[in-house]
Amino acid sequence: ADVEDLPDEVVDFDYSDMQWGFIVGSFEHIFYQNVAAGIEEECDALGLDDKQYSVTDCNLEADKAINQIQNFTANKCNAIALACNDAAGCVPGINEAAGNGVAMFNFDSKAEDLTNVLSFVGTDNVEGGRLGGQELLRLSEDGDTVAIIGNPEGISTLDRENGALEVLEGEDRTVLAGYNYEGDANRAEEIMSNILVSNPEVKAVFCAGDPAATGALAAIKAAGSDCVIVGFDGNPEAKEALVDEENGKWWVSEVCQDAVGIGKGIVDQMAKYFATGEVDDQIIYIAPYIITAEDLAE
Amino acid sequence: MEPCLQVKNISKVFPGVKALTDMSIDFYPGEAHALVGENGAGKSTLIKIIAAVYTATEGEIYLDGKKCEFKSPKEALDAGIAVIQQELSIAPDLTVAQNMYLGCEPHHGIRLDYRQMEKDAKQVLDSMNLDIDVKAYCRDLNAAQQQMVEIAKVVAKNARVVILDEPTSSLSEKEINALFDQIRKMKADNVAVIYVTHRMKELFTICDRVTIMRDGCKVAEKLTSESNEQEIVASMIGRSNLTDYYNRHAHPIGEEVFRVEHLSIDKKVEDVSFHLNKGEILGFYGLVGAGRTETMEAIFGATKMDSGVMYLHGNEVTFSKPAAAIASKVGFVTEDRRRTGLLLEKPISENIGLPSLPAHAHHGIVNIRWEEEISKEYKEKLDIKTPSISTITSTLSGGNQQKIILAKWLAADSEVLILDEPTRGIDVNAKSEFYALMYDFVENGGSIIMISSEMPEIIGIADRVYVMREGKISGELMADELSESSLIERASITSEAASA
Amino acid sequence: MNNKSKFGSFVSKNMILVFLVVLCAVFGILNHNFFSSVNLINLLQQMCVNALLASGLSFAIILGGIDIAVGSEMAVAGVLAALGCKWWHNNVHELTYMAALLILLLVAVICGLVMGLVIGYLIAFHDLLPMICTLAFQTIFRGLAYIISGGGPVTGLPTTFALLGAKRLFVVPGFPNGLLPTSVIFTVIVVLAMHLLLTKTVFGRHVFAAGSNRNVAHLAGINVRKVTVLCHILCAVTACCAGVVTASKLQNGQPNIGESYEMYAIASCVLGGTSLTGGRGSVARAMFGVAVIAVINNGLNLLNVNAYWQKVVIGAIIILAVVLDMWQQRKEKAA
Amino acid sequence: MNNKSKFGSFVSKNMILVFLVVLCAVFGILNHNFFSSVNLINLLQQMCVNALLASGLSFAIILGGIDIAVGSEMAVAGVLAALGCKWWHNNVHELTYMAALLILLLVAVICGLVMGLVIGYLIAFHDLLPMICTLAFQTIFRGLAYIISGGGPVTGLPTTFALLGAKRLFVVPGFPNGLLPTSVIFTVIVVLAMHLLLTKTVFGRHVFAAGSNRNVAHLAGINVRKVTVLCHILCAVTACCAGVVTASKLQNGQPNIGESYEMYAIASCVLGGTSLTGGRGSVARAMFGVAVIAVINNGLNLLNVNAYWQKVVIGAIIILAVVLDMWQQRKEKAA
Ligand SMILES: Nc1ncnc2c1ncn2[C@@H]1O[C@H](COP(=O)(O)OP(=O)(O)OP(=O)(O)O)[C@@H](O)[C@H]1O
Ligand SMILES: Nc1ncnc2c1ncn2[C@@H]1O[C@H](COP(=O)(O)OP(=O)(O)OP(=O)(O)O)[C@@H](O)[C@H]1O
Ligand SMILES: [Mg+2]
Ligand SMILES: [Mg+2]
Repeated sequence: ADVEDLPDEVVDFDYSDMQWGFIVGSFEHIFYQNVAAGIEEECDALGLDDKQYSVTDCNLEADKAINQIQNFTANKCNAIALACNDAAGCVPGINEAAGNGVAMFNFDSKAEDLTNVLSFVGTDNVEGGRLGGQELLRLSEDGDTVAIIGNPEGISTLDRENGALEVLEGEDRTVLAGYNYEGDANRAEEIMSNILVSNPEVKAVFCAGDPAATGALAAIKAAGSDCVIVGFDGNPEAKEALVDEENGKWWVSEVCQDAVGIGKGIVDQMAKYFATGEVDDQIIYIAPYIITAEDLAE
Repeated sequence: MEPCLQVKNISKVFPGVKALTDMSIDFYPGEAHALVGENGAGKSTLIKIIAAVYTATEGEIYLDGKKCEFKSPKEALDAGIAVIQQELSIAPDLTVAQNMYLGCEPHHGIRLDYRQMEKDAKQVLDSMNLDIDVKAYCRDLNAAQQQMVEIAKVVAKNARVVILDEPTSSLSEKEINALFDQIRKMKADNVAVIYVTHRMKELFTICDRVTIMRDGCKVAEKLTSESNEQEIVASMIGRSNLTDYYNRHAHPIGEEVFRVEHLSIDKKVEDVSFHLNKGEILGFYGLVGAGRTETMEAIFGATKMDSGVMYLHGNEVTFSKPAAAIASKVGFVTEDRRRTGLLLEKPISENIGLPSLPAHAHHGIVNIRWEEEISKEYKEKLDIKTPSISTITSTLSGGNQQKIILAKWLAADSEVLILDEPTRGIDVNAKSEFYALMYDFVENGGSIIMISSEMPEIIGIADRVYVMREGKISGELMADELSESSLIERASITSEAASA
Repeated sequence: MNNKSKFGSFVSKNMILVFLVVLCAVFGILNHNFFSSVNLINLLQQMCVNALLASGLSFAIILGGIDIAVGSEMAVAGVLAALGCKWWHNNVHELTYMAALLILLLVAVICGLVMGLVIGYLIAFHDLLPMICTLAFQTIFRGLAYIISGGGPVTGLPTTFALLGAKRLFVVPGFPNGLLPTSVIFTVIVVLAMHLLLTKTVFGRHVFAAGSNRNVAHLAGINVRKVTVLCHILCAVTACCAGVVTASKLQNGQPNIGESYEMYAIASCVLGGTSLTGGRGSVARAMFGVAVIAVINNGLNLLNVNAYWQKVVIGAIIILAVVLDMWQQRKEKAA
Repeated sequence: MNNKSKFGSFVSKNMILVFLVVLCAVFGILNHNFFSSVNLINLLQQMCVNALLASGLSFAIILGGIDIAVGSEMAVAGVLAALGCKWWHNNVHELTYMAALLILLLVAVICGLVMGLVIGYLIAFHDLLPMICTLAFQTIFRGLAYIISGGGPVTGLPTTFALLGAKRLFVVPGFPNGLLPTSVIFTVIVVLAMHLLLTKTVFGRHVFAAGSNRNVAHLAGINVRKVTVLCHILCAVTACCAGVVTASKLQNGQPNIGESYEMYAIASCVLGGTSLTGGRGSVARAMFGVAVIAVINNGLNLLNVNAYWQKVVIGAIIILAVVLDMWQQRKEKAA
């Protein structure tokens, strides 16, 4: 959504006494940087000056997120939106702030309990995982081996892995899963190299994050394998790789989340809430989608 | 009289070393019993076995006729055996009072009673005539004060057997006298005192009985009143021809090589001036804390001096760091060989080579051949008793360790050697060898500055002596003016007050 | 005159306190919300976890050791506490506040006891270096936390579970949720107990002695091994307390909680003057370090400093604090 | 007889080597691919980063210090190298292999020099504790890596950038991509140089001397401060080498690379017999430690052990190795 798509009463509303706080997962992830970019773009478009909103991160920890909520409350915010990387952990923080009269919004990762959340905008990671699983099916044949490089220490990455496993369940594929790249591309490279040793026949690998895909690509190239990669995130490096003459041979598909869209979407809901007293819906999914080199060429 | 502590047929084997063989001694209450012997004779080992730090390989210990089987130092302590180990055992981060009552703190339930502890500690220190603040942290005390705290710690225990392993090595006359008073008091209280020392004079002052040890065996037991120094030294070293171990003899003394003028260090040393001649052994005498070590450290560039000028061979020099002093062929044998003298966990050869590595390196590569050769050379020359030059230094006896430090500075071609208490804690035989090496060095054109707190040593070997008192030079004495009274007169603080 | 010099010596001995005051003043000037009562309560609450960790870690560090597994210990305890309360709630009886409190405390103590015992045993009886031993247990306990929880957080807990972490007492006007967080009360009690244990008891004395010089302590009849094991148990128990407080605050048991918290806890101890080489330190002064770190985090957030720059600034402030402290110490020595 | 005892003493001095052999045997039995030539090359390549880190870290540890910022230093160097090559490629000239090599090495050396100098200066001249100083720089450098890279990975590099990390030399039948990874060659050269520096040079001797007794070293004319600064520079330079190798391998500069790598590097050094209290250690033997850790990671992956259990197993194996080593040392002392 863009500002033009919003009703006039929302666009023309006077936001000058607004103070909004946003908490993304971690600025160390390009995905959240894009979410933040969407937030900033939309806030600017609505006419908030940069003292009226601030975007911080919580290092993917609920404990930090709660601290940040408290800090924002102390800073007299009238609305706070956060990514609940830890679905249940953020709930007490949300409830407390709501109890203090702050309008609470949620984006990207859904809180377990939405009672005090006015609106949620985000990707369904399990659905994204299913898409990845389907891509693995598309890119391999019956009897083939496929792999998943995940990070079971993070909820969203765990959801993606589980979504993919759900799709692959019952299919005629040997599935290698349960690895942990710890969010580190170099670790992913090592894991992929090792997979290629124990299972050189592996046909396709689903990486639950773009750093993992970056590592897997390096490993596959070095080993001279023709295993193909399905990435997740839709980061710039993924798009670059898909259209790259060389890297595009391996990295063939990407599950994208519309990071900027999520950022803009949540700001839109907040604006609507203050302008009209209502939101579109309590849960708004921005669907993940697959891109390939052909899509990007278009 | 019944012996209160008996060791019977004790043997102790360390990997590769038999430290004690079939040792039996009886210790009587109210008696000070000395253990003497060369470095490595096994004195400390025997003591550690009595204190249950080590367990004996063979043999038994009886306390009041009852066999004891202590499993830890605590059990020996509880049975009334208190020990001052040869190595300083003070926890530097605790206060004086806390150290004195370590392991037996006065308490109610689990709560410490600080007030009681400090009161008791003060009482003990007062009874010993010591002016040490019970609340001071031990790391802020000097070596002598720390040693006195250790002694106070033992006094506070009211033990029945008190063992002192070389308690006087870092003490000066005044403190030694305080210690001796304390020992006399203990004897009067029927405490059995076991006393280890390398100083013959002390033996005859305070001890009633002496056991002489050699190579882990007991060679003799005598009453001090029925023996004399020559006899004891002879049986210690196993031969009888060591009459004068200073072996003082005339040697040529040349022109001035080194001069220091108006050296001052903030609050510690004031306006010290002296000179050193070629071929001279220059003594520095003073009570502990007189500022001798501080002076020498500053000269060597190890610490900063506030003012002062130095001349080497007539040219003005400044040593901003030890490397500069070493480059000018000055060497410094420090007073604490374990803390500042040796890399204990390294082989002998690495210690000997250390200061001269850069001088003998080719393009920064260590000249290992040179290092080995020079180490072997000095092993022969100084008669260092070790199986090989790659032996780990910490396994050697004190005297041999001291020789390694000397070798290290000789290997660095030093012309001026500063020796700070060079014979502390080494036995008479090693001392005598060390003096011979010193003579050898000066006769070959070197010059020595020797700090010593041992009067016989200063009198026995120095060609000229400066006496220091409270950071100032309080006198200069030629060899023929040296006597105990002339030294004490210039060193002690009371005489100054009297003259003032 | 004497008063002034006493004040001066207090200041010079507590440079970190001065630093803390300056830091607060700076943040207070830069952001008028910093000194608001809401924010001050926040700050207290945000200090709890680190304060608990630092109080126990002080014992391990004063002993000359370290425990870098505290973050993982937190996670294990948090997960177990959540599972325990859930099981009680579902199978035994509705979770009352009393039951929640008991289960949380019980888990913290038992869990800490077991983990501390294992670590302490290996260090005391097998002479493992604390650093490397707890490094290994950092990954072991982290793995266990994931295994026990099944990977994700343990959820579905009744609100009574929040007792120790999120509840606040004393509802007064302006504070509809209550004024004083229970976590702060709990932390103050634990930290105070640890402080008294270290300064007023025979055991505390023995910790200092063993950390200052193991050999001396041994010769003085102190059972150094026992002291070592006890210190590591205390350290693990406080870490587990931090774990249950966190779980209670988040209202679920997270297996990934506490990662790299050990670093901040160690930094707090050092800022408070505890020597990493052992023998010196204080629980009370470690709290100044805890406060400094909490204030930096809180202040930078209030000022909305960019997350990347926040990292740089936090590091730089720690360096500054330590340099100042060293400089002070040197000046003192020279004087 | 004599031969046998010589072998025995070699074994007892190199318990970790025995442990390594046993570990390999176990994995070899459990998975037939373990000893395949492909996997062995893999293993070598996977050892590179940790080997580089451990080789430099050895200097800091033997000196009695530590550097826990190595992971962050890696990230800074990797990002800078990627930016440098990209700039060259886009603005100066197409990136040839030669240019890539030069830029990568230059970045590693300059970057390491600057970062090591800052750390070393603070430790040597302001008496900061290495642990706390590098803890602060861990976050500072990490923040800088993100700031420099702008948050995300630096991408869009020509394939020539992969020279130092992903390229393999000697194309032989069965190895269409080449047999010997350049990263392995580079690592061997660096590690060998570090080993010779430590064992054969005066500087190396001075490191050992300063690490085993600062006072003695100072009085023997060694400039302990200079040695300290140099050690930290070496440590940072090797960390930066590891960083550029990683960037080159991944063909982009990732600012989040290297987190918690310091722990594995420290564990490697300790497994190789380097004493954390200083004075003892060897670069060559640290490589055994590196190998042990690489083999565990590789073997567990080949066996597809669940990620959570992998954590537990790695920790347990480290504990086992250290306990065995301690037990051996004690036996030796008693013999
Ligand atoms: N812990 C030990 N391990 C191995 N050998 C030891 C140990 N302690 C002492 N020794 C050896 O036992 C012998 C006796 O040493 P001990 O310290 O008892 O001698 P000492 O008579 O006290 O000498 P000194 O006068 O120098 O103090 C020496 O050869 C010494 O090297
Ligand atoms: N590290 C130190 N810190 C504080 N004061 C010290 C320190 N070392 C020595 N002093 C003090 O400086 C003065 C001079 O001590 P120094 O060790 O130089 O005396 P000394 O004559 O060499 O005595 P010794 O016989 O012990 O060698 C003493 O008052 C001592 O207490
Ligand atoms: Mg002895
Ligand atoms: Mg002296």
